Amino acid sequence: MADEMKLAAYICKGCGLADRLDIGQLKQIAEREGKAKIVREHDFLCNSEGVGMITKDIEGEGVNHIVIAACSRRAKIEAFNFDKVAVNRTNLREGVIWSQPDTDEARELTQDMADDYVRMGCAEVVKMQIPTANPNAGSNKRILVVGGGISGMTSALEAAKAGYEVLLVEKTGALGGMVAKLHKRVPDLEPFKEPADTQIDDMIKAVNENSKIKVYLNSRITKTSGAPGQFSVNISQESGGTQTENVGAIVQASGFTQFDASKLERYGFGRSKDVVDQMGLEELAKAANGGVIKRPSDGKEVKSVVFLQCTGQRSPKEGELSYCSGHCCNTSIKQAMYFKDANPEVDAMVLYTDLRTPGNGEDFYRSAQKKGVTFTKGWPKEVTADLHLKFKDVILNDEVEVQPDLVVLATGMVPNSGVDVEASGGAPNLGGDDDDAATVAGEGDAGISVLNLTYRQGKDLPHLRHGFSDSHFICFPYETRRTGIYACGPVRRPMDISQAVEDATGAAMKAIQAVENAAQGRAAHPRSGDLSFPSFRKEGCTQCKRCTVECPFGAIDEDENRYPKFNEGRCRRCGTCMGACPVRVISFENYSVDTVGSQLKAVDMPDEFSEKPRILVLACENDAYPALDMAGMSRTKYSPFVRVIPVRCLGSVNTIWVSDAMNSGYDSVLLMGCKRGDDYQCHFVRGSEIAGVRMSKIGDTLQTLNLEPERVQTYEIAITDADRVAQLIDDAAQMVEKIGMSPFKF
Amino acid sequence: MTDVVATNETILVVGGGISGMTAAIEAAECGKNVVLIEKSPALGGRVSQLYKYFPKLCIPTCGLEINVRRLRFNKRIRVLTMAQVSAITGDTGNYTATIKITPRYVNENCTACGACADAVSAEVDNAFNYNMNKTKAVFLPFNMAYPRRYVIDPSIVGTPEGEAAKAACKYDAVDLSMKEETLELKVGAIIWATGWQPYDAAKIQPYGYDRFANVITSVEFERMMDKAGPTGGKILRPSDNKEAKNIAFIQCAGSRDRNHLTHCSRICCMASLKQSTYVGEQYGDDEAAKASIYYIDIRAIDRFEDFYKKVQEDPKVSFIKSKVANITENQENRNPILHGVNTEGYHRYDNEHDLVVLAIGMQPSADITQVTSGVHTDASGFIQVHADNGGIFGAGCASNALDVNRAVQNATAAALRAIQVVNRVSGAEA
Amino acid sequence: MTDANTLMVEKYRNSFLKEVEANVEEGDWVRMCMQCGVCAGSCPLGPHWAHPPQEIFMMIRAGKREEVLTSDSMWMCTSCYNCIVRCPRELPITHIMHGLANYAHRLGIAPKMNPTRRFAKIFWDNIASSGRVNELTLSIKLYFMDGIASGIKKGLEMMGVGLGLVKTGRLNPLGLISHSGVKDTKGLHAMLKKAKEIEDKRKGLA
Amino acid sequence: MAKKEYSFYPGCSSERKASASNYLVSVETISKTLDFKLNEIPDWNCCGASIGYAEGGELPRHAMNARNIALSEKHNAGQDIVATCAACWLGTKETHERLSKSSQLLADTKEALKEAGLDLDYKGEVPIRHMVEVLIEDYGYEELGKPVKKPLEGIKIAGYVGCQTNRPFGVAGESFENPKYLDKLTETMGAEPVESYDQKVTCCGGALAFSEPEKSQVQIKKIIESAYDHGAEMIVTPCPVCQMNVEVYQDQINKKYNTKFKIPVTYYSQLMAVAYGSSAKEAGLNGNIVRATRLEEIASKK
Repeated sequence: MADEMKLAAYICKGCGLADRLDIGQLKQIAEREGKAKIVREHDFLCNSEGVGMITKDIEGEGVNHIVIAACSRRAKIEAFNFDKVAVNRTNLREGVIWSQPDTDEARELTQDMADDYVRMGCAEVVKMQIPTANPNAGSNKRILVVGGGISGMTSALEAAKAGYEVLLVEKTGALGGMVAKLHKRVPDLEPFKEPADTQIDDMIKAVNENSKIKVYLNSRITKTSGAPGQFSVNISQESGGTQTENVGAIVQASGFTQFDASKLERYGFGRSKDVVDQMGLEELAKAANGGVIKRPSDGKEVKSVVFLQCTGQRSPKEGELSYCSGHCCNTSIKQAMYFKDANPEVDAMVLYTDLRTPGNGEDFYRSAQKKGVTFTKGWPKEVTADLHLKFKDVILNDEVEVQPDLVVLATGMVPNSGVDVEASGGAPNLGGDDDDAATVAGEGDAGISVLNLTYRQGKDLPHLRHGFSDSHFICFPYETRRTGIYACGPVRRPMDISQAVEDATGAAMKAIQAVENAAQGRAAHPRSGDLSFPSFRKEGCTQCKRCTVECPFGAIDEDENRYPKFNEGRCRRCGTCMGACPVRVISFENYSVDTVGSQLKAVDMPDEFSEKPRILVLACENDAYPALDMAGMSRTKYSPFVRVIPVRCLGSVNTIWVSDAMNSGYDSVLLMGCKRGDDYQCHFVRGSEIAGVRMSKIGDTLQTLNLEPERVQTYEIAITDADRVAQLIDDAAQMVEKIGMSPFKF
Repeated sequence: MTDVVATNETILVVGGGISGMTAAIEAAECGKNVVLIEKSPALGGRVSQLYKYFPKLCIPTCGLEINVRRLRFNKRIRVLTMAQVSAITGDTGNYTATIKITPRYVNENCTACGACADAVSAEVDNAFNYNMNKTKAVFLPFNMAYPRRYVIDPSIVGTPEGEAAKAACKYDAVDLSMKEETLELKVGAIIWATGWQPYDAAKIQPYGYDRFANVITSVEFERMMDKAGPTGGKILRPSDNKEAKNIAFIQCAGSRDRNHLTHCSRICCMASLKQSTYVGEQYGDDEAAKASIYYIDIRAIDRFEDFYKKVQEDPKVSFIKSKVANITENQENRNPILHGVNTEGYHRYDNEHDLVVLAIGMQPSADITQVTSGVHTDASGFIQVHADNGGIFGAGCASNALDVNRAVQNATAAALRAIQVVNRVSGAEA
Repeated sequence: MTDANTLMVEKYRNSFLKEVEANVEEGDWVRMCMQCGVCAGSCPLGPHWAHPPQEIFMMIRAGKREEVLTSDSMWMCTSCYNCIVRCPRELPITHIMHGLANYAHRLGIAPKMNPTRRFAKIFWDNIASSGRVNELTLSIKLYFMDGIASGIKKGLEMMGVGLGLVKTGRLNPLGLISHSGVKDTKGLHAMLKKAKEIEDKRKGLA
Repeated sequence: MAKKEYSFYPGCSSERKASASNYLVSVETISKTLDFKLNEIPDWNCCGASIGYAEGGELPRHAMNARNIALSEKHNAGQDIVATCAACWLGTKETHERLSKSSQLLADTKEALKEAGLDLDYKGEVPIRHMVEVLIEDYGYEELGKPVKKPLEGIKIAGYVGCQTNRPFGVAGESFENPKYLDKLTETMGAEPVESYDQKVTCCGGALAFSEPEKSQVQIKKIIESAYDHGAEMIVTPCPVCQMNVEVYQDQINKKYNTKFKIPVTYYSQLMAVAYGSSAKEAGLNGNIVRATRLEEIASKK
């Protein structure tokens, strides 16, 4: 920032603050210790007049760093939302008067708290700079869509419809993907009774005729580098040529491969020509084209057909799929209709364990029954070479044997999700169990990289479960771990056509958003709009690689000299790199080792005999800090000895903060972050986890200071844990009382 | 008078649940201007009333917190609460929406200090808890409510209680003279994200929701688990407030039924599987704690199957393939007795439980055909994706029976469809 | 096996479902069952059913002709209609049960000694002859269907009931001689004869 | 307003000296009070009852009911067909429904009816109604309350609705599991309905009371027991079969389970007749095997 810093502090007297606190004293502290040039109080700071007062100083007095000592940073956001100004929200309401008893005895300690928070606020804000967006922002707004199936074509068309240029890359010689191989599709419109035309040809036509869409056939992505707004991709054609194209964001719609039915010999596949999988049946149906379907072995008209559901899926067997592919029940129902519609006399039976036809699929199910398709709940045992099907009828509790003309196996979807970067080194695997992913590797396209990212952390999107490139977040289905790259369709999750179309549209939306944000150098979700970005002092760097390895988003590569290379566009501003750096050379303009470090040092540390211990809480701004707010709102009381500092993510917590805290006399430090493990809730993926690992090592540091290890604790906090956070703070206070004050108070 | 800036390049999002918030935020983060209206006093919708999400068993408030932050920092979104659309006229790229705003009696001066609530004693049914308990007539809808602003129930306006609330506010935030307002907004595209409502359980007569105290719905059960809920986070029987340990879950309560909802509501199987884990969460390895799931088909689609498997391994949980025929009540202890037949080999049962949870079906909560014509809905009233719908797009559970993840996905798609419309408009005007 | 039965076995070889759909009242609804079991649980005499309705539907699909038609399950139906109003697929289960019973009876393979089957026959003959129920002859026939001895025994058991009804003027002791049915018995008989003809024709039983 | 007239289908059990003759007596009595006219369908025949299916089969059964409909069309043109017996009502209504659904069945039925010299000009327009529907829909509880001279004060009555007036058609606005119309009627007559009575729609066994007495009597026992448990001193019903089954087997049940059942089972119309100030005889109370003494007392009061 060119113009020199001017700090102003504004202290609110509303919501009972003036009744509970000595406002004069707070002003003095802001002025004398906080070195604020301007200090003002106001009865009702968040009303138009109060805000007007602040704006006036910003405009008139050139104030550019301000401390607002009032309510929590989570309250009155709209009122205190100033541009181009560094703001600290000193939380005197939820964090002080609402969490402390309103009694004369409590007055002194409550005031101590407020005093410290004002000191901390001033200390932080002077270390903050006003973020100036990413200087290396890329402004390419073209969308790359990988995969020319119905998902990919949908993304392409929808993006084009919104006015964006699109590059569509398909590995085969034709668009259409799996859907093009279907005779008909499951209906997606009222009355949901009859198989519908796929209309895939119209779609292909629309893509080919769209001037905004450039199509590459017989092509693969052989190299992807860069960041949102400035990706560079190499597209290599079978013919040999390779083009380099620039795009702003990527939609990966690489689809799925049918599970290899030859692994299902027990169901007769391979033993008999007349055992086919669902795609095989589509071929027969296409050939029959509305007429009676003939069986492969001898071309005889099929008079009886049995559909076996969940073959090789929902299976505990090694090498088979443990999940459900979701679409297969409706697909078999549709295929049974092929037979009934051509000849009502054909016997068509669906053998199922749970019939899964959600939503309006129920109408489709009923329609099939009306057509005379029969449904039997049971488990297939075996299909012999001469098509004897043995199964258990679980309703009649009966072992049954039938001999249909044709057997159709509902096998599952295997995602074409490329290489499993977590299994193949790169980042530590946090996707939880990946049982099938390994086993299905080698299936179709799995194992062959789709994107060939040049990222330090591997060539493809990390997998979540079973090899699918899904988001881990229920509320954020497109929360990707590779900024600007969004998976959709069956590569993301098993799904049917209707869902794939919705998904592809959503992914196109996110891709568009990514290029728009990138162009303005802004962060994407969850810190969307954040203009800050990480920078580092090369001189100090020891090339330890912790930052490049630990970044949850693969934002940091290594340059030719093995120094970290930050790709700001990919960065999500969690600060995990900052927390990782042992030499503390990484920082953000408005969030750094200093902004936090100076806060914790600003606290007035009473001496060892004062009976006033100090407990530092580093709280995740997303869950733990709101939980503390909730405690305040419900007037849950907790120890007045606590001092809370919100952090972007526990991943950003640098161990130096903890050792500094201990050195400067804190009696205890509590780290409060999100749930970790398989069902982790950390929106920066593994910040909380990493913090856990780092803190497990802090023990040694404490040893050398010869302090008890229990003085430092790491907790997983849910946002609703209001009572619990208060309890944990009180427990820490008691613990200190038990083991005594820290000797490091000078 | 509420003044709202809107042009035919503005997107109107109707409904402030997870789907509406998502659509609004995603569009705004693409640089579009959005007006988001919600009929209740706070955003969040159904998910804010959920205890946990399946399959992660994580807490909905967490995602809401992020969304609310995204929304509050974004100056392109204008939020109107207690607002409902009464009519939509016009055509793609050029709609006029008539919006009714019911008075909140508390203005933006409110600091949520709570002095007004402390000043009154009158109570009203707590809608947020499905009326399972009462709340002050001056209230914050729930802890995490956004806008974080109190509401005054009309019932005390013009009474001494109302005046007391007004007197208690130091910031002139209480305004008892507020009147209903009607706005006309010009917008380019409309995203209809009005969400779902639970099917009226009383209509499922054989289960006696209207006759037996200890038969409740799945949405009510969610509220019980919430520490801030009507039972303080305990599973208590409405009849005697005793802990319920032996709990039955009845699937397809209203769904897949020609007498009620013909569609499958998709979420109920997973919801019951999730809720069956609450039993263990609450009672640890207490022998008496049991969950019995009565089902027709368990629809744990895609990787939800993992969750189903996990629950199947739980010794506390048992599965009975049966649509329960009817429920009677044990006259002594008010225990519901479930009668039926397990059809996997014909086993007749008359099972007594402490509490019955109906996995209640999902139906659209607002009928768009009431405010405009020409929008295609299916037989269940869900908005279909259809070219004739012009610039009006369904999102989330207004468009189908969806779980949260799919609803959000669908809302993100709806946002793009709306953006396409306003981009055409701006393109045309540029 | 009776002729009618053999005839049908021939005609519908290997598809009992089709046979039921063609010949049994409301039989074409059988295919719509989704095996939820609500009917099975709703039947007041459920515990006495060897096979509840939903299971019978499954058996029909599985081609268990003999077991179904010779079963006395359907004969337990009291026509309370609980199953019908609760069925999520709106199957007219009561009528299907009636239809199956009637069909089995018609083919002569229904359980010979099933009391409801026998009472139903007595009842129909009773109303078909005069057009209206003669409660006295009805009960007498019922009690004596297993012969004089057991008839007298049952008669004695029922004496109280009978006397009660007579005393209160709700049973006509002279019903044997003075029962008044419809006037146009001739027309009625002709109508019923015709109706049966048509029905048999439709079901290929003629 | 013109006097209400209905095409009346009394049914076999209502005949003189038949099991529900007293039902008819009471209905005729209240028809005078409420001033409506019942025009009996000339030469009506049995509906086939629910048990008729087994021997009778489908078409003959429908033919029987269609004959009544045809006769009603011929002689009581334009009048709603009203039955007092649940089975008669259900049988006729069922036929009525099927005929309107299936043109095939309609044709066959017409053909059969010709043999009886009847020509069915069936339009499916004439509604088939039960007497309670007439009372509730054409009069309404308020109207029905007006003529009450002797409120049945203090009598606790369990409303046993049973099956066939309730399912599958039922009375409009009532639930299958918990119909309230008998309770409302009882209340209208000044008596005290036992609303918590939980066996009000339990099946009494119907015709199987004859063929499967043991099984049916288990049902009947449940129905009576619960009435006692909930403090009822009388059971009221809209159905002759229910009335008969619940009333006449009490002694046999007492013997078998050594219970001490002796609870009167009356028709709603009997309550009304008494409340309207008619004599015990006019209310058909002499027809009750288990005497409804409380009603008789009220009836005998001046």
